[in-house]
Amino acid sequence: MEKNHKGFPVTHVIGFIMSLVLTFAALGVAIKTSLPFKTILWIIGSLAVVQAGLQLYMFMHMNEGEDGKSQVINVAYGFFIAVVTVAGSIWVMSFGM
Amino acid sequence: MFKKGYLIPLLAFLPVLLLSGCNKMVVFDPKGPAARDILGLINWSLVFMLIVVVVVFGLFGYIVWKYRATSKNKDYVPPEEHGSTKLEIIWTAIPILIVIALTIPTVNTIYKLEKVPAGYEDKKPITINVTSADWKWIFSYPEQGIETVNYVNIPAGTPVKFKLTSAGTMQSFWVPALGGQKYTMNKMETQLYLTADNPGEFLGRNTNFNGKGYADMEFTVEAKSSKDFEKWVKEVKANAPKLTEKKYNELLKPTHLGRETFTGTHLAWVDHGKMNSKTYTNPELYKVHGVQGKIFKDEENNTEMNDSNGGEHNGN
Amino acid sequence: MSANVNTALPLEYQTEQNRMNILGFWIFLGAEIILFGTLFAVFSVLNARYAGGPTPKDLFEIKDVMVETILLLTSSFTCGLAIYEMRRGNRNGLLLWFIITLLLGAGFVFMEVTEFIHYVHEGATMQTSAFLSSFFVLLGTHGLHVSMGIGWATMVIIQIFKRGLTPVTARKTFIIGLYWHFLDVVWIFIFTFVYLARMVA
Amino acid sequence: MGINWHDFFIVGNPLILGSQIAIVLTMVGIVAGITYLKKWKWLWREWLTTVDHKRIGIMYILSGVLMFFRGGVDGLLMKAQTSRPEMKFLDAQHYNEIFTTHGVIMILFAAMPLLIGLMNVVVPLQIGARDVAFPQLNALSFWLFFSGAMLFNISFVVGGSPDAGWTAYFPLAGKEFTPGIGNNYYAVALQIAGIGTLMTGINFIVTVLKMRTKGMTLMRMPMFTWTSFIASVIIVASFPIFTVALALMTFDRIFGTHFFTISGGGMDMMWANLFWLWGHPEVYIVVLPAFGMFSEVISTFSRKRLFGYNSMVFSIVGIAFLSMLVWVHHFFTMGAGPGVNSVFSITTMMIAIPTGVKMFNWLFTMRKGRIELTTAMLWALAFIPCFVIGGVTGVMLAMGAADYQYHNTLFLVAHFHYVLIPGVVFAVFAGLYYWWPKMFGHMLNEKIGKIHFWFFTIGFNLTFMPMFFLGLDGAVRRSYTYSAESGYAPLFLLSTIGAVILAIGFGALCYNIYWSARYADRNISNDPWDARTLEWATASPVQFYNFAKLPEVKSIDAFWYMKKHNEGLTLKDEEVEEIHMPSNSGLPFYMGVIFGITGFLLVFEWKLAALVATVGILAGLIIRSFDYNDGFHVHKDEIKKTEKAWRSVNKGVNNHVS
Ligand code: HEA
Ligand code: HEA
Ligand code: CUA
Ligand SMILES: [Cu+2]
Repeated sequence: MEKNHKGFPVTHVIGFIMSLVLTFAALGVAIKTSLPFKTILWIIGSLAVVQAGLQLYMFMHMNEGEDGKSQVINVAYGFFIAVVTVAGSIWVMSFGM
Repeated sequence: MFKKGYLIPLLAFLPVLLLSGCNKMVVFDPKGPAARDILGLINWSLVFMLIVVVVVFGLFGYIVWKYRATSKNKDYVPPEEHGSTKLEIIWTAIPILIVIALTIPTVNTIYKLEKVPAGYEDKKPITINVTSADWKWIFSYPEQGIETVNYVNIPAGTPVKFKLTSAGTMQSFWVPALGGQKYTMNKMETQLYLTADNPGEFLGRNTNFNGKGYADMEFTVEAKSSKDFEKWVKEVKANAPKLTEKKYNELLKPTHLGRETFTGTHLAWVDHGKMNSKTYTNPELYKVHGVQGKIFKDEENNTEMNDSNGGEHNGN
Repeated sequence: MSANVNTALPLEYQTEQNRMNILGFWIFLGAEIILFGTLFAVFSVLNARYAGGPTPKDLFEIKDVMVETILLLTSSFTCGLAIYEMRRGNRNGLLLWFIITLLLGAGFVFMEVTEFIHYVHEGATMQTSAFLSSFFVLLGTHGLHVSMGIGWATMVIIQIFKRGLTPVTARKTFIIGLYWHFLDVVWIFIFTFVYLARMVA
Repeated sequence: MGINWHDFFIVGNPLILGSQIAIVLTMVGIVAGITYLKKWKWLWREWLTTVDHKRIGIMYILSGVLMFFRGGVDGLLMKAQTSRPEMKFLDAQHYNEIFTTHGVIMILFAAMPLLIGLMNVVVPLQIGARDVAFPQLNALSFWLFFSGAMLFNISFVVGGSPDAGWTAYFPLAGKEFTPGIGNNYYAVALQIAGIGTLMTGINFIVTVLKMRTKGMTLMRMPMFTWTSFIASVIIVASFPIFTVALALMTFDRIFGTHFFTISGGGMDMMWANLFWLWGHPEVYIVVLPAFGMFSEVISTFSRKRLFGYNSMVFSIVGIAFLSMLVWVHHFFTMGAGPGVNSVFSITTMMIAIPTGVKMFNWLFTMRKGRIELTTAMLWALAFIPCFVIGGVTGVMLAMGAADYQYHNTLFLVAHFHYVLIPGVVFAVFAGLYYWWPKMFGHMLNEKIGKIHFWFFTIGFNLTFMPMFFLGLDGAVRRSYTYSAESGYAPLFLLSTIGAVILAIGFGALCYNIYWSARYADRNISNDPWDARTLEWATASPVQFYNFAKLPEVKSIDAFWYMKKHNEGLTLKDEEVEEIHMPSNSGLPFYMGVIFGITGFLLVFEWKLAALVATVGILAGLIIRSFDYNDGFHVHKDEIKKTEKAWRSVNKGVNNHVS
């Protein structure tokens, strides 16, 4: 967490380009390919997670500061609960039917 | 004063004593294989619960008695213990073992209850469609072509496949003497196998709260011998009035009814268990005291039955 | 609470109160993750219940969605630059990028509102079906967050104009930056699981 | 708007009319009393605008006790109605409203504020801090909670109460089956209070992570702080889910969407799913801080440090983790596949393991101790056997297949009262007796306390024990009556008698508070129990800045260590430094009021008016954004004076522990 950046904001630019690339990759996989729906879902879902991680680390500097560790644990935990909520709801509500 | 300290543990023991002695409670008096399987599981769990309760209460009584402050031990200075890895492992491990011992029969029973009960596999099950409505139970016999309200006759010794659904609110179908309960839900179908070993009459009821008339939402199950059952079906077909759609709409209004019997079933025009079935609601009839909301004032169809469509879904 | 100032750190981390606020905001974001997660759970369960109403294929326009996505992604980038300038102590750079960020955000909100109006004209309202209820509430919640973010950021900009870069204004700016990036993260998932996935399904 | 006043104020029922008159008279009385005593300014300056965690805590506790009373009266009314078969005391509609408000009020507006109140008073003291991390936010949390609680309570007399159970299952809770506005109150009032709770959670997480005094490492924190911290984590993990669920309910009821309705493709089961995704963790939110209090009380009155501190910490973390993974056990009977039911049976039963660890650790804390039977300790002792009964019956419910027979019967009702009352209410009583001197500078009377204890515990067991058997005999919950042929009458009557004894016990507490406030000895030390943790290292009642000099911690049970090594107990004049404290603010109070107004308008579905009122909320937020008030400094002289006062008193105090 250096106080003064000098010169060019390299990480930000890289982050931005990568997020654009990932977005268009997801678009391409979804619209242009004819993979099975499940496969597409897994691929674009993973791309989304990567991009979210990118934002969290490269733009939000999640692990910076004296509480970096707490912040990372907190976000991971929140994400875990969100996944439990989504996956659990889908599983339970599909009723194994 | 301290002697009273035993009162709580004593009181707490009461249930255990009563449980082992009292066999009249309906859950402990099963009349069919499903209820019997569950009771087996319950009894198994009670053994372990008894052990846990005895151990904890015993330790509790002993420790509190032995280490209570008295005028004699005024100068006793308790040691500074941090804990004991050995003891802590013991009281983690034993509960783990108990939980495992409970898990295995639980999972077995859960799977078992989904199927035709053991011992009755060779009997052809009959199907009865159960539709719960506010505040009554409607039973349709698709194979026999008859419909009853608030009572259901079944042949004893024959597995019955109850197909459960609801015309409106969520209810729960429970005949404790025969087995566990399951919810009935609109645009959903759930299933429950129940079998009565012998002829007899059992009480069934709704356990899931659904408004003003909930307390009276009971029905009777009468298990008859196969012969009597056939006879009853014949009689119904000969004597009972035919169920019309108009009459059925009348039934679905939030009311209390006695027993009724019809020929024909409402499945001819609606199966509430289907995802796209018609929605029947009567918001006007549910008004109670206090300020009523406005939402239905804006809509044009605040009259009788609301016809909106169910939407499509992967469920059936 | 104490006025202990550690000047070795960036402005926004200099006081203990600032550090607590930033950590607190992260925890708030943790709660927001779960809040949006729940909305996603609802959408995932209800997303095929059209009740005879329009389906995603009838409604969604991939081109508009891509424009919205790029607007928001870019605003996240410019927000990053704003904080970058702030750490260099460049107030004007900060303000410039900050305002560009908000304009991009406003563009996004504008596009989304037009999109919604368009849907409603096609007869796809919140009351039409479970799918549309969950769609509108999920996207509406996100859009409302962005709008609130714009309003909040405007307050902060006024404070920077009035007070310059102090530990307090820097902390506020930093926190709103976090918020802004977070909304972009949420959008990534909306873009993926609402638009792309439902158009393919 | 064409209000029909007859509907607006629920009239025509003598019970409700009576309460309306009582409420009006009480309010007039309070206003008149304050005016007569010229206390308005004092009330505003010292309480309504306070940001002091101790005062906020006391306000929480006061509201919690009031709400406990309201919920308790609801409970008694239900018991009166079911005392005899086919009793005609309440009709079905009133019974339904009463158990709904009873459940909601007891859990959300009694248990929660009582626990959060004690957390507020104690946690900053235990970690050696001068306040919580965000004092103003803390006040806002309180006022939002209070506003939600009041909004919920007026439903009784204005517009109609919710009547779909505290679980508010759809489709019943939807407009089609409950067209009245009662359930709008549920959706809106819980939303407002819930937002307050969420902020409390965030506040305490940051407080514990950032404001611990020097040397107070995580593994030296008192157990109550640990459990409060973990409960806060669960709050932050689960309340957002509830926020969403309630928002969707509001949308369904007021804006005609189709989330949980039976028409338009909505899914009623989704409500149950979301409700329990929050609802299950919620019961651990209330029970964990309670566990913490028992740990403090048991350790103090056994004169030993807590046995197995590390495993206690791991077990609460384990409980917190598992608590998010078991929600389906509340609807085993919904027809989910056997795979689903099996998995959730197993995760649920696993909670018995960490809870058992705690049980045995408490028992072994007492072993080799010298157990002093103070009232606080009696509550902790009674908790152990009673809670074990609740816990093991919980495990019985957790066995999916067996639950098919227990579900929605009085067996279940007995289970949850057996965990909630020993687990939460006993804990709050223990906490009140224990920390009362810290809050008010005098003790609660131990003799009356024992009367309170015996009546309450005996009454409690008598009330709820019969319900296990009734449930096994097929008696269902939420049924306003039962037939004479059912054979339930004797046990129901026994249960009612128990509830009366219980109520006498609670009456004894109220009398104790009154008696002690008037007559109790004020000449007590800062440490009347010879306790172990830092809150006892400072004055009773605690001065507003908590500690003149922040203590340094060298071991767990920090204060005990200080006493044994005679370190840091005195304060030299040179050590006194100026203290920086936050200023009072009227904004949280204003926000509570404006949220209440907005909520009220929304309840009555006056959407436009509600929208206008939200401008008031935004205005509050904007004012906060521009508020640069940085607090004030307490001068050295003032600190020296305050410190001298209580430190010199200590020399000649009376000993109160019998
Ligand atoms: C403070 C509140 C609280 C607590 C702590 C608990 C604790 C537990 N609860 Fe309870 N529960 C409620 C409050 C609570 N519950 C409420 C309010 C409801 C009903 C809501 C409604 O429908 O309105 C409910 C309902 C409920 C159900 C739903 C039943 C149904 O609707 O049909 C189930 C099912 O699994 C359950 C299980 C458990 C279990 C397994 C525990 C465990 O955590 C208990 C663990 C403790 C012990 C087991 C005792 C100590 C342990 C030992 C001495 C070790 C050895 C023991 C063994 C190995 C067994 N509870
Ligand atoms: C923390 C939570 C909590 C607590 C403490 C309690 C406390 C009590 N509860 Fe419970 N209860 C719930 C949470 C709680 N409850 C929940 C969640 C439900 C489910 C609701 C639902 O189904 O939706 C429930 C449901 C419930 C029912 C089931 C209703 C039904 O299903 O038909 C009953 C019935 O007996 C009951 C009774 C009681 C009693 C007698 C007390 C007693 O312990 C109360 C003790 C307090 C007092 C007795 C107050 C003292 C008052 C005085 C001294 C004044 C006397 C004045 C006059 C008589 C005017 N409660
Ligand atoms: Cu880094 Cu915005
Ligand atoms: Cu639970």
